[in-house]
Amino acid sequence: MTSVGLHHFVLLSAVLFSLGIACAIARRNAVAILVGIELMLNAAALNLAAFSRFGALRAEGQLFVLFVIVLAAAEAVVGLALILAIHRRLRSVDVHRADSLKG
Amino acid sequence: MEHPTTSTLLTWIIFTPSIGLLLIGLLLLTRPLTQLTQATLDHLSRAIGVFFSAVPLVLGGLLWASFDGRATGMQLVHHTVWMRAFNIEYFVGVDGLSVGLVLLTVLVSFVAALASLPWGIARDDHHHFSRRAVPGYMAMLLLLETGMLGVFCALDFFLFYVFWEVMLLPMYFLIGIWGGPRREYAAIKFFLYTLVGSVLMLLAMIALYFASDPGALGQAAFTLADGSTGKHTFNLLNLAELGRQGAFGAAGPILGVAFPRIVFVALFIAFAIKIPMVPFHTWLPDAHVEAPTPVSVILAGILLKMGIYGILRVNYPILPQATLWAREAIAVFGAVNMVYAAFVCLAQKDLKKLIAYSSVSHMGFCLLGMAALTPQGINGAVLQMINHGIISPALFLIAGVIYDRAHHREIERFGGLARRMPEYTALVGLSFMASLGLPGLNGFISEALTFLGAFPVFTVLTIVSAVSVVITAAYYLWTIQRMFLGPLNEKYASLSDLNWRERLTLYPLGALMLLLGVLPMPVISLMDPTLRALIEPLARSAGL
Amino acid sequence: MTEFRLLWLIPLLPLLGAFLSGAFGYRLQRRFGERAVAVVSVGLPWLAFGAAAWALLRLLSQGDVHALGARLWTWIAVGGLKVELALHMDRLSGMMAVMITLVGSLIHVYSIGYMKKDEGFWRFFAFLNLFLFAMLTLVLAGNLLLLFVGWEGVGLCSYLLIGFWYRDLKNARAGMKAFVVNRIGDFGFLAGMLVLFWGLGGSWSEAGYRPGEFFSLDFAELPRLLSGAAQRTLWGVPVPTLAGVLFFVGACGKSAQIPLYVWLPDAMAGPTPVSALIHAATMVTAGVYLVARLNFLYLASPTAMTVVAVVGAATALFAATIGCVQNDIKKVLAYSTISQLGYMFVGVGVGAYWAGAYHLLTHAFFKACLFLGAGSVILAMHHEQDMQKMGGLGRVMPFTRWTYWYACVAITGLPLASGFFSKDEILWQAYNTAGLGVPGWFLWLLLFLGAGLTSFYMWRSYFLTFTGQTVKIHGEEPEEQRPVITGVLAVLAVGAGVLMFVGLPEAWLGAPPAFEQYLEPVFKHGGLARVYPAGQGHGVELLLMLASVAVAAIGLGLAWWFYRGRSSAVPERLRAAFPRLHRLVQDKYYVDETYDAAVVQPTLELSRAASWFDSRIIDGLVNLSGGVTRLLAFLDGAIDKYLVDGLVNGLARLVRAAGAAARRWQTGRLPNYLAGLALGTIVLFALVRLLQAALGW
Amino acid sequence: MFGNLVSMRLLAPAVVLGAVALFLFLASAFVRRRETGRWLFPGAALIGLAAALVTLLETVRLQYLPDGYNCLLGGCTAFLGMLAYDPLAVFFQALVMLAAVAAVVLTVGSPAVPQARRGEYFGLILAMTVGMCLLVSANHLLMLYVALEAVSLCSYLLTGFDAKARSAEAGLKYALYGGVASAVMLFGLSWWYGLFGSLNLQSLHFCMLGSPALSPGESGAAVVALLFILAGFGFKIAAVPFHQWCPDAYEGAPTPIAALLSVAPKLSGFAVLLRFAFNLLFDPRDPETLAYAPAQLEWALWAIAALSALSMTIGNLAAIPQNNLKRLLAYSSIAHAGYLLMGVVGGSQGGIAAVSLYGAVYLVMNLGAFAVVAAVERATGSEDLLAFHGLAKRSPLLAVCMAVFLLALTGLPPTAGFVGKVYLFASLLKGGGSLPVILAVVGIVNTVISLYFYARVLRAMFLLPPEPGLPERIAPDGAGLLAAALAVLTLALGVFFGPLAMLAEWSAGFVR
Repeated sequence: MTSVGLHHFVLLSAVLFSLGIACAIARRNAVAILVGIELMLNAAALNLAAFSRFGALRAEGQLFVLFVIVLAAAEAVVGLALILAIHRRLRSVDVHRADSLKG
Repeated sequence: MEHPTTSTLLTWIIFTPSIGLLLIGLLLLTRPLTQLTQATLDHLSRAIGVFFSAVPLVLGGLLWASFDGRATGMQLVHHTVWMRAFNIEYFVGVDGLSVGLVLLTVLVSFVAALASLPWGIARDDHHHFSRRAVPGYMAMLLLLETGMLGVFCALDFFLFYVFWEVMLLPMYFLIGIWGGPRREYAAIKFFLYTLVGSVLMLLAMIALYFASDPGALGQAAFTLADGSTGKHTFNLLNLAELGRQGAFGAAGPILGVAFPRIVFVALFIAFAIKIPMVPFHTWLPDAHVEAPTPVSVILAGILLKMGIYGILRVNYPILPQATLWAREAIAVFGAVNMVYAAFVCLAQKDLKKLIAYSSVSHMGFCLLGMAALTPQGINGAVLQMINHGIISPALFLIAGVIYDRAHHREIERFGGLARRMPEYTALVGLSFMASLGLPGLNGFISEALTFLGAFPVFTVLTIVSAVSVVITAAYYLWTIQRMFLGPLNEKYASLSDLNWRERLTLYPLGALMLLLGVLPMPVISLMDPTLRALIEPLARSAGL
Repeated sequence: MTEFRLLWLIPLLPLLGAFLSGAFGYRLQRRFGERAVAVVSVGLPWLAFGAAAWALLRLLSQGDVHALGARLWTWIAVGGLKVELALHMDRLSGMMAVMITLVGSLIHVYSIGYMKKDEGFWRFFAFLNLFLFAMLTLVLAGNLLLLFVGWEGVGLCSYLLIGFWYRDLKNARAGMKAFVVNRIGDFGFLAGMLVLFWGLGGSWSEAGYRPGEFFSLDFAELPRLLSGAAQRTLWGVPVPTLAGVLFFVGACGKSAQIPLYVWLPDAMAGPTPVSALIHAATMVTAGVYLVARLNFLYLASPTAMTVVAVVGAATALFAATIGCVQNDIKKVLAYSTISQLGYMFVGVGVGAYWAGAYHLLTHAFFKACLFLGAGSVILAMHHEQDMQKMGGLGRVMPFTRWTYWYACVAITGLPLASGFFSKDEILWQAYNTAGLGVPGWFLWLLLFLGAGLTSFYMWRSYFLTFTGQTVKIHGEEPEEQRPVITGVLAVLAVGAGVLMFVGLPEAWLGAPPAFEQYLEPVFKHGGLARVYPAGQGHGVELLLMLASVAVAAIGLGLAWWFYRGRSSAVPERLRAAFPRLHRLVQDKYYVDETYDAAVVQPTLELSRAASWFDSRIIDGLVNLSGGVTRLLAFLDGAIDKYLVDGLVNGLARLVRAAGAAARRWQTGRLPNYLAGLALGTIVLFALVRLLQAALGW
Repeated sequence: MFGNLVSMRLLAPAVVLGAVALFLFLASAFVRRRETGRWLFPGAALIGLAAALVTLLETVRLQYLPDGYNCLLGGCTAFLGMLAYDPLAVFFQALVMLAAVAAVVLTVGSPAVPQARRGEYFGLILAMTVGMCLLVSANHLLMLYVALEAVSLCSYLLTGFDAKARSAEAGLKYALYGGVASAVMLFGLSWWYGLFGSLNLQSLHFCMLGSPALSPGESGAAVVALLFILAGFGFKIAAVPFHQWCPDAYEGAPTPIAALLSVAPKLSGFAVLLRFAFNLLFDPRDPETLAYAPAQLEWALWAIAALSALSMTIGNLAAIPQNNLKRLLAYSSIAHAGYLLMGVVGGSQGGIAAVSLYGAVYLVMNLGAFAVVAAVERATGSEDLLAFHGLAKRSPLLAVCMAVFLLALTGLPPTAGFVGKVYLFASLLKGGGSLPVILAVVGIVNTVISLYFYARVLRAMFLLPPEPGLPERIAPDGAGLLAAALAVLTLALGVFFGPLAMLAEWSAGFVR
């Protein structure tokens, strides 16, 4: 059995990040985009934690993860509030319909 | 280094028009309090406009009296530190090259202010430029005058550039608001062309600044106005001194081209647009055709001179090696200007456009003359600026006279006007003759000097460009024939001859054409020593 | 040279007249009638004549002085060039000045009668006075540049006066043609001056920059300078030759020689006194004067002399042929003038300057007399100029007839009038010439044939006009003119006669003619005043004289036979026999048409092409090294319309399209934006990788 | 490096702002009377900002801190290296506070924000200001990220604050775009941390140089990481290709907020970018000689130059067809991000000074332009170009002010914009080399292109007749007065730019 090493974490975080950005770009549902963002943030958090653990570095990385978690929550709150506001007006969370500003 | 005479006279001349501008602004701002009627406001603005362009004229007389024509250096300088940051100085002064142009500027500006009065314009013609938004118009005219005078007096490159750009906006508005039917197009075209030139100049200016290393010369030459020394300098005289010593040749190449050459080209294009040199000239006909008469007067009389002036003030002394490298090209451009524009003139149908192209043709003389680097050539070139600065305003005033009456300027549609407007015809004849270089009138002196000076250096080119002399006669005479001779076009049988405003503006210019034709030495002797000092080192290294 | 400030009076008095009648003439004429204008503008030329005569006497009284000078101020002084505003009167220019003021004043007097009741009376006199000023400046100028002032000044006045009756567009066109053709000549003059300036050193020479040396273009200075520069060449041509030929181009323009003569016949559109003064007696001889003035230059270049002589001879014959078939009396005189000018050029061209000058002087009188006589006829005929419609005027206009007759005697070279002597001197000198590029006998032959033709067409004009049945105008017979006109005719005719005494040939007297002696100081330094050995060849000279009298007599005889009393049918038959030839000559060899097709139209086409190029290509291209045009175009629909047909250039489209594209990317849809973000990053990454690979970081 | 207790004194401005923000949030919950709110909220906000400014100056006066550090000259770090207090920070903090003041003033007369919710609104502005203050001081990647998020979250909310539908749409787009951008940046940061092992900005340079040679894979990862971080900065300063949120957000946001967004976050983004770039790219020991530090990082300069050129070009081109003034100014601000990036590429202290100076100038002129838009919008209810037709006749004052701002934005003398441009170009050309010259030429071309659309506005105001149906005259209001004051300032700074130039050069002292 191979031990779980740094590159496993890094690989996982890369996958997570890719999934996140793909989700953000491909989905038209605003909530889904928000989810994509969360995925990307968590990928980064995973990276930080892994580097901190495996790189024989100081605990800065793990500290950072805590901040990321909090900020992700704040981001979600603000995002959802704005999604609600748009939903009230458009009766939809499809971002393609929110295209009155363009050009 | 001889000590130049110091004086605040130039500062007064430059900024007197701005005082008028501020007064007009004050009138407008306090209008809620003073409750002036529109008519009163208009009258006051006109009075301010005329007065504050007359004062520089008087001061110009003083300038002439206090200028010493035998000296070659700067005179009447006013020199203080402006901004320590980049060693930018407020440094104005005149030498033989600029003094004539300063005098020309105050004269032509005054004439333009007079020509902006609504005397003699039909009372019901509310759309005439002289009745539209008068305070703004006069304010712009005064601002323009400050800018022009500043350019001719500035001896700090940065200051020069600031004044150069200050002219841009009033001109844009003067054409764009008070101009003819296609004024917006003409105004923006003027704006863009000039801007292209000036941004190039900006780059070149900064490049020169950083390439200047005062340490290379003793400290003495490089002390600022307050006695301190700077690291780099914008001071045109110091830059020229550096240029004389070949300091810029040492700077590294830019994009693979030698530093002096690329800077020279950038500056040259910037100035060439203003001259205007073929092929950068196409803004001029449009600007002239749309601009109101007094603005055309200023445009042709003064603004066009700035290109040549800039080359002589900046390119020649600061980048002598590049000047020698480029002089053949300049001469060719000059010849092309003269001949090509003359041909284009022959095909014009609009009087103002014809005059505009003739300006292009006549500015070619300056290019040819100054490229020759001979005393006659350079004197001819600068004298041509002055002479053209007297003749072309008269020509545009003439175009304005007929436009005010007939509301169009199509040469073909007139005919036989000499019968109805003899005085006008006589003045047109005089101005045309002066412009085509009839000996005895002022245009001839500068043309002859240019040719005499250029021929020893560019024999074939000079002969080729002399062809324009024939073409010029042809298009002017053809114009006279079509407009004034032949049977009277009955449609214009009721046109009146000149009124007092037109006489007041045209006669002094006409008198100068005659006077400078037989007595050009007072002007030549003002500038000759300076110009020769300018070209002698160049000529020496060119092996002439 | 003696300073004589009052020389300035000579040109300035007419200038004062021009100013007074120009500025106040209109009001004077309104207020006090033509008389007031006439007093001023006729009086002042007479005063000028007085001044000129006084100055000339003064010059002659100072035996050893060759010239009087009058300096006003330094005109132009730049570098090595220093030109004074200075007049200069030697015997040649003194003779010219006196002749010009005298003939000019006479013609002024004549004009009082001729221009009567013309509303432009004052204007006419103003121009005429101005002309005198310019002409006097030309002949009295102390240097080339000042001469050029007069040179162009007379051209301007000629333009103004040809188009004097400007309401007829034909006259205006003739004026313009004269000016522009003259301008082509002036181009030659200018180029000549440049070559001279360059060639004579000035301050610039092949050796390098030489400051402090002054070059004045002064006639007194030029010979000395030329001697040092005679060997220099430009474009492979020696300087004297090049300058000489170029100056001669100028002379061709002013003096109506091939190929620039075309303006002179058209110039007859001006009032007849103008034709007499400007286009016969004075202005057109300026070219001859110029060559005589620059004699030192031409003597240094046989090639240039050859050009002058050959062109002169060719013109003399060529113009004479056209003169034979013209019907307009003034046109006949015009071609005659061109032809006679050719004679003068041969005179100065072969180095016999005094002969050329002598013919110039006599021609001034008899040709003025002819023109004024023609003017008198024209007045009588109510401005009818076609000789076919005249006839029998001799009976009703005796004064005019006999003065015209005597002038004809003079011009056709019959003895007992000055023309005989002056023309024969030229023929003789031409025959004798050697060292030019053409043999002397050839020049002589051309002139000889020309003399025959001259006699024929002049007498033809005389017979057609004055003999035969008297015509009636509106049922009335024409009348003789007032004394103010006939008196002038008489004086000129007397002048044409008296002048023969100064030119009696050496073959008769055994001594050089008085006129040659008079001009000797002017031309002696050239060292080539005479081209034949003194005292030899008088026999040949007498023989040739006889031959030319004979050919003149033949011409007279033919004219008498063909045209006297209009009774002969020979001209008709000849015309029928050679229709093509007749057409060709009558239509003046189609030279005007050829010029129009070969020069004028191409120039106009070129100008139109240049204009098109300017507004479409350059404007289109430069405007946009960018999409200025295009971008402006969309700022304003009207502009769009104007510019769409301008040169469409790729860059313009590009900028506009780029603007639109940049806008199109902004879809308003969030996922697109996010894709843009990702794509942008990827592109940046690719760019960086590329750079790293390329630059090897 | 100060410990936490000493550092509190340096944090005073942020504390003041935070306290006032808190007060406003609470007050908006309790103050029910409209009249009270009308003066209380803006009053409190202004007082808070004023107090913050005063305390900021007070911190500057703390020249000799206990262990001999000098804020004014060299700068110092606080909270164990988390925050930097140096001239750059002070300069940009002052700028963002001034911008906030302007936003508050503009809001007072604006119809955009519902009166009832103004307490929160002003509170959010102050909170955002706190974030920006921290951002410009951030000296650690963690601090940088947190401050960035704080600014962003506040601006999302403010953008969506208006009751109009497009405001909410703008807020949503901004929030989601910003979320993705910050996540990308964070991912980059995490990799950076992994590769070099430090999050402290000041050690960035030494990390790079000191670390053993990177394997090809690792250097690729370093490139990606840096680019991801750059993307985050690019989003904040609205540089192409990370700009697309910008026009939509500005157009949808209430005009005062658009004004604030166009200036404050952008400038604070630049401040932190400068700090980042100079710590990374330039050898701090030799700032004058422009040691483009490690050769293996030169590509980063090219990347920044590419961003600069793209921003200028795309921004200007896209601005040409715009008819909505806010949108036009948004594109203009994108182009200006490009101009400012020229200063970053120019490098050296001169470059920093140029960015600082241009930043200050940009603040003045851009706020001025938005103030005019706000004034016109209040009078006509529209920010379309049509509303500006014939403005010279309806309100000469506003028209003249706008003309001054537009000329300044174009960069013509005698306005401050010209001085700024000179500094930027000068910083580029100073060192020579082909990259700066090429970039300068691009900048020149763009200056000309930019004239098209600025001149369009000039033309509308001065050359065209007023549109029928618009008010005959526009009386000057608060926004108009602000515009006039800023116009005077723009001209004054164009002629007497000495003091400002000194300040800017002082701010560049942080690298020493």
